[in-house]
Amino acid sequence: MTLELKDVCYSFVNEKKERNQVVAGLNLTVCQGEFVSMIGKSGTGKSTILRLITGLLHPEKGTISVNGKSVELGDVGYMPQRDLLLPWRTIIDNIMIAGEVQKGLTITKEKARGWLDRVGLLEYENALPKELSGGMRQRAAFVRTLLTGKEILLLDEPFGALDALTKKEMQTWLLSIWQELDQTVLFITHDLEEAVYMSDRIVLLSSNRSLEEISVDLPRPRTKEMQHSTELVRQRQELEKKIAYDYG
Amino acid sequence: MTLELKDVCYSFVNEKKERNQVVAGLNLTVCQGEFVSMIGKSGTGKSTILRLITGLLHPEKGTISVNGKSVELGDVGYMPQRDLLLPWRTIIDNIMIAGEVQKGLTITKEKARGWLDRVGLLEYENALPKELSGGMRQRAAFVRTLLTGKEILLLDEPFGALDALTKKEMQTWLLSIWQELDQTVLFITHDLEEAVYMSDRIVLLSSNRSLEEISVDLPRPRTKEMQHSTELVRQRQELEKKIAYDYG
Amino acid sequence: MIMVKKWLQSYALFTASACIVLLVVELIVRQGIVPAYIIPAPSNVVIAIYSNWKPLIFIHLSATMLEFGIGFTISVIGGTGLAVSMFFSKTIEKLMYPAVLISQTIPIIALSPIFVLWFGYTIWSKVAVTVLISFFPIVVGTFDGLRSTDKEYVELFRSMGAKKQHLFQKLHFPTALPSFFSGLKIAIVSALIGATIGEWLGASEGLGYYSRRMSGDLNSEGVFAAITLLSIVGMILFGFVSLLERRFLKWKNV
Amino acid sequence: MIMVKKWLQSYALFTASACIVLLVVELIVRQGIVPAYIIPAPSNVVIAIYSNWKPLIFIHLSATMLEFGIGFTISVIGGTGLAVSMFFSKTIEKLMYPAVLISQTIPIIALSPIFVLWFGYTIWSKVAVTVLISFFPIVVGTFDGLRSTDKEYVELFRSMGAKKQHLFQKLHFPTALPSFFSGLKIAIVSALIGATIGEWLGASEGLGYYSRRMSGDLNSEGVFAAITLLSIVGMILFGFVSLLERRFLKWKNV
Amino acid sequence: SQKGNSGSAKGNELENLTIMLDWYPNAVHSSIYYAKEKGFFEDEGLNVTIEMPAETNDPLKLAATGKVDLAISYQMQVALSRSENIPVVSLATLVRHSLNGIMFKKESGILSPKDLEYKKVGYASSSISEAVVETMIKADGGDPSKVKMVDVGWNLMPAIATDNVDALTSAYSNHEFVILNKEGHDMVMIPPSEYGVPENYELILVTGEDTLKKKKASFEKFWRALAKGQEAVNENPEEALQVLLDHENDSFPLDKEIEMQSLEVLLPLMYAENLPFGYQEEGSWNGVIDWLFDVGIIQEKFDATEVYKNIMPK
Ligand SMILES: Nc1ncnc2c1ncn2[C@@H]1O[C@H](COP(=O)(O)OP(=O)(O)OP(=O)(O)O)[C@@H](O)[C@H]1O
Ligand SMILES: Nc1ncnc2c1ncn2[C@@H]1O[C@H](COP(=O)(O)OP(=O)(O)OP(=O)(O)O)[C@@H](O)[C@H]1O
Ligand SMILES: [Mg+2]
Ligand SMILES: [Mg+2]
Repeated sequence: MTLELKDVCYSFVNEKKERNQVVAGLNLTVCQGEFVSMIGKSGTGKSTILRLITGLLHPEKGTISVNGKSVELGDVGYMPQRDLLLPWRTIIDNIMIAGEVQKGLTITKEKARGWLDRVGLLEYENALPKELSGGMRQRAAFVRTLLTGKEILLLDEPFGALDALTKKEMQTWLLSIWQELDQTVLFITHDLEEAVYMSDRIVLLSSNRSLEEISVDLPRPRTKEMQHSTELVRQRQELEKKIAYDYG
Repeated sequence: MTLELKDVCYSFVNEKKERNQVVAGLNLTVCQGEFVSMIGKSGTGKSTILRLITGLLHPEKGTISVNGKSVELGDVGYMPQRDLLLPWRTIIDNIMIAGEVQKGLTITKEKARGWLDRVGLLEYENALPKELSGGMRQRAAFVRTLLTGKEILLLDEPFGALDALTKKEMQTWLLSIWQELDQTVLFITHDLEEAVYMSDRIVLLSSNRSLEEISVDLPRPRTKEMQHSTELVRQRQELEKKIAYDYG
Repeated sequence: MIMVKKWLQSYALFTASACIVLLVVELIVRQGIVPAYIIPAPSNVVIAIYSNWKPLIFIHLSATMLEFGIGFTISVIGGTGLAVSMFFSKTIEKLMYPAVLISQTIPIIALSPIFVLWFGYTIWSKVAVTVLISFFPIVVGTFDGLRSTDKEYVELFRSMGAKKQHLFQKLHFPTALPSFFSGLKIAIVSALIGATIGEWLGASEGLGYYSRRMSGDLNSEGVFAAITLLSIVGMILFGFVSLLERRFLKWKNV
Repeated sequence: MIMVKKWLQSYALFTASACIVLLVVELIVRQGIVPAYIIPAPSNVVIAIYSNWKPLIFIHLSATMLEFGIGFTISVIGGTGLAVSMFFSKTIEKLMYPAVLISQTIPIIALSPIFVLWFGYTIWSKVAVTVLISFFPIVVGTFDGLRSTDKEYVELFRSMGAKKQHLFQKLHFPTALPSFFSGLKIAIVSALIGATIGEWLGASEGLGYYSRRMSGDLNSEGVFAAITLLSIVGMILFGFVSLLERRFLKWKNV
Repeated sequence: SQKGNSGSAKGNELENLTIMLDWYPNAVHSSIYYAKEKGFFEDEGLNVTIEMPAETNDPLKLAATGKVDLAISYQMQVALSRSENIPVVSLATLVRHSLNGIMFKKESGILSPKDLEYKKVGYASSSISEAVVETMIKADGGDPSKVKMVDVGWNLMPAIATDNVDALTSAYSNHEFVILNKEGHDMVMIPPSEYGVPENYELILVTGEDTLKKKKASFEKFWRALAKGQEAVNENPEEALQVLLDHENDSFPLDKEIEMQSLEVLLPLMYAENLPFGYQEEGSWNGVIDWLFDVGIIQEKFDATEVYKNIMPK
């Protein structure tokens, strides 16, 4: 599944009819099986781009296509920035929701429990979202997205609320799934190390709405050890310098 | 203002009367003017500890005191993990809320606007929370906490949703305020670099509910340049190793 | 048993106050300060109920409850149905909301011949009044509740390719529940009153008929006997809806 | 002007349907299928209003509106006041909720002698009925609304040392608004009906009085003239509350 | 009960008739209940259903539409219905004299209608009640415009019992008057016929014009049975009343004492010398029509024979 954005523009219009152009002439391609991270300053429009790709927002101009076909709602798996767990459902019922609304998808309770176990939430399967900590909620939302079973995943800061260790576990786990299922991933993060470790390519969104691509030079598969490799640290530092220059 | 927790215990009790002991015999002192970071795996009870200190939760056992006096609601400035901006208020009205509910505190509009400017949200002063990006909302919530004017600040992952650059700006800004106002700060973060850069001392909460203290060996004042110093990177790596060992 | 005890405890104050009020009324009436044909002595009301309990309960109460039951069921089904249709279709909203509204601004008794003409003296004229009175709160409650869904959740569902029907079932419906229950609580009480008013349009049994009839004879004990029964039933019904509400919105209070 | 045009556009379908219904009724009545003394021809109702508009509006409508105005104001103030007290005090809740509930399960007609005893034929007997009928929806709406506040926000406020009064003003109150408005919409319509019912307990002016009087004189056009005015006023009042609601809950729709 | 103890052979071919009472069952209706209970209707081949109205005017309208076959209404109201194009016809009278009047407490100091000036008079919504009071005061030499009329809606008795009005009209000598006296108020009543209002038939039996064409024969049967019932009531009021009380008693505790007094008031008013029970005279109708015209309640006079048809032989 190849994701392609061509000349996409989008503006929010507020009550007073003031336009806030958030996406301006964006071109981006994420190829089949590619893992691309998007980084950029807060408020530059990363989340908006994901919402455009899902089909929730419609571009003013330009086209967004999956495998050459115009994108439609339900084509991609989307994890929003806020966890958005339904407060009246238990965790297990929350993560199984895709099975209830997606045609042809059945998620067995065993499968859901297995995945919960994988993110360390099995003992909370029957808890309500408000009984969970912030990071636990985020993990639940992450699992919910994975269970949609889509080949394209759009993840909006999926590990932002996780501690260093849990985050790393999640990272390797996500990579293994990605590789196994040959998914296409567009991943928003603020953690540069994470961006480097996970991605084939990093796209950097500047405040002036322009986009720069940086390819990551680390071999696949990325092992656990690589999380601490000097090569990773070096690339991360390079990225940091670039950002300091670019963001301005 | 010195913050002192002695032998504090706390359990959540669920519907089925099952107890989940989250805080067990916690001892922690944060001295006047000290900047302490708390790190720990997701779900170990960091946020719960902050809620205990604010007085929102009451310890089953043990005491929590400020300057020797038992802590009361309103004694400390608290930034919760979720932004909790009131959806019906504009950003400026949201951040000025402390002035409306705290006795003897007046926040002028100019002051509020000045602080908004400082976090780059001045042009959004009249926007509603839902018109803001995740990181923008977090900054607004952060400013709201600062404007409470308290001498003790409890910050629950205040910069978790911020990109690397914005985060660093916020960090130096927070440090300058802290130094100027001689505040006492207890700071939850998942970013080890951040923990090292900001703190005098780091407390590490393990999954077995025990607490380990690590002092940071960096001179004050912490300058912008130190954010990239090798000394910081070294200390961070040390911390990382410790964690990998401890968390288990 | 435990529930009853808990209930008694939490409403002890009310029960005590009610007893005091009844005692004061008893005294006032016995002293002749208020004539007994306007407000009867509570003790006499109890006697009136006691000495007449068989027809009161088996004929009148059961007649009223039947009208209430049918009418309220129709209201709940029809009202939520209409609210849901209005929620899904702006056309239906713009068409039906004013119509429903008009139906609410008409004093029913003024229309009694029309009701009789349409429904005759069957149970349906009483059911019609019951429906007319209890329909609106359900429509407003459900409709406002459905509209209160958080847009971010809607986006999440739509991103999964959820159909309207799923959105409704899994999201709008649970979100609307609190507001729906507010409407339902108002409606269930109105429906009971509706049944009694319906009986004034022509009936030969029912607590509304009974009370009006007694009132025509200035028999205030009889009137208050019916009122007392109605109040008790009303409170039980309300309590039942409140219980349901607590049950369905349990997640809020955990 | 623009607003009126917009309104007309969005309610064009309703207006058209209403016109068709009226036309059909006109035909049916003129054909003698339904006798005019049961449902009058709409044209004759218009004539009845037109030829009598001065007393209808200046005497009867204004009398009803005064009763409505006072009663509804009392209901809104008293109802929100009670709901707020119940929210803050479990004791008041346990004491007053059942009492209010009882007041709702009593058919007003049965109470009319008591109203007459207490208030005579002053405006206050009508106001009392208006209050009795419109009080409950406001209490339920406000109370349920106040209870729906998210606990996390409450914690945020309390952590700032907010007093109960601040919590109420800044958090519970805005949170309760949607539910309050649902109750208010139900209440404003009930209050209008309440005023007309109140007039049936004894009055010498008002649209309720007028309609009953016309019914007594077998003048169905007169009855429907009053009903028509009541409906129009009811819709205006409801529209007004809806506007207020949209204004106060604007942030929801941005 | 003795229901159907004679002629029940044709029980399965009974013709259905519905009659709507003017109000809830009371002593006035003893004859109907008696005839029903004793099987007089069945003997005539009729199965009679008794209905009760929501409003005092509903019987008229529903009889006119044919929704009910027969209804009990008031002479004045039926005359008025003509001018509102409600096609009803009066078949017989049940009470030949006015039960209505002005009623007040003895202690009020009122002696005659003109004393009502500057007083409050309660009435039940209708222009006729107002006109009655006006006519009476005028006839007594008073000024009707000085009387304050209050429509007391559903609450005739409480209105005067609580002294919210000084006098009542639209209240009946056989009901309100009896009850108020029983409750300890010393009531006085002035009949309208003493002060310029024509004597009228208080209660009459009506039907719709179309219904009359179709069911004239059945109505004659009905009346025969009813008259038989009435005769029995007249001969033995106590026993007849007991039938009504028994019928009602399974659901309503009617006050026997009151109903007995009521019946005592009523019986003399139900008969006229030399006329069969229920027989209507043109003079009475003309008097009512003329008076209604004079006080401006009807705009046109009409021929009395349009509104009444006697169904019993003279
Ligand atoms: N619903 C909305 N209405 C109006 N403006 C919006 C809305 N959502 C986002 N914006 C604006 O669009 C811009 C981009 O927002 P977006 O959420 O895409 O940023 P982001 O890159 O995801 O930031 P962050 O890293 O903070 O999450 C911001 O300026 C924001 O104010
Ligand atoms: N309201 C609650 N009811 C019941 N259990 C709760 C509640 N809040 C938190 N917990 C439990 O307490 C434990 C600690 O939660 P807490 O939010 O303090 O974790 P945390 O250290 O802040 O985690 P994170 O880094 O993910 O935010 C978790 O196991 C959680 O399930
Ligand atoms: Mg974002
Ligand atoms: Mg936390």
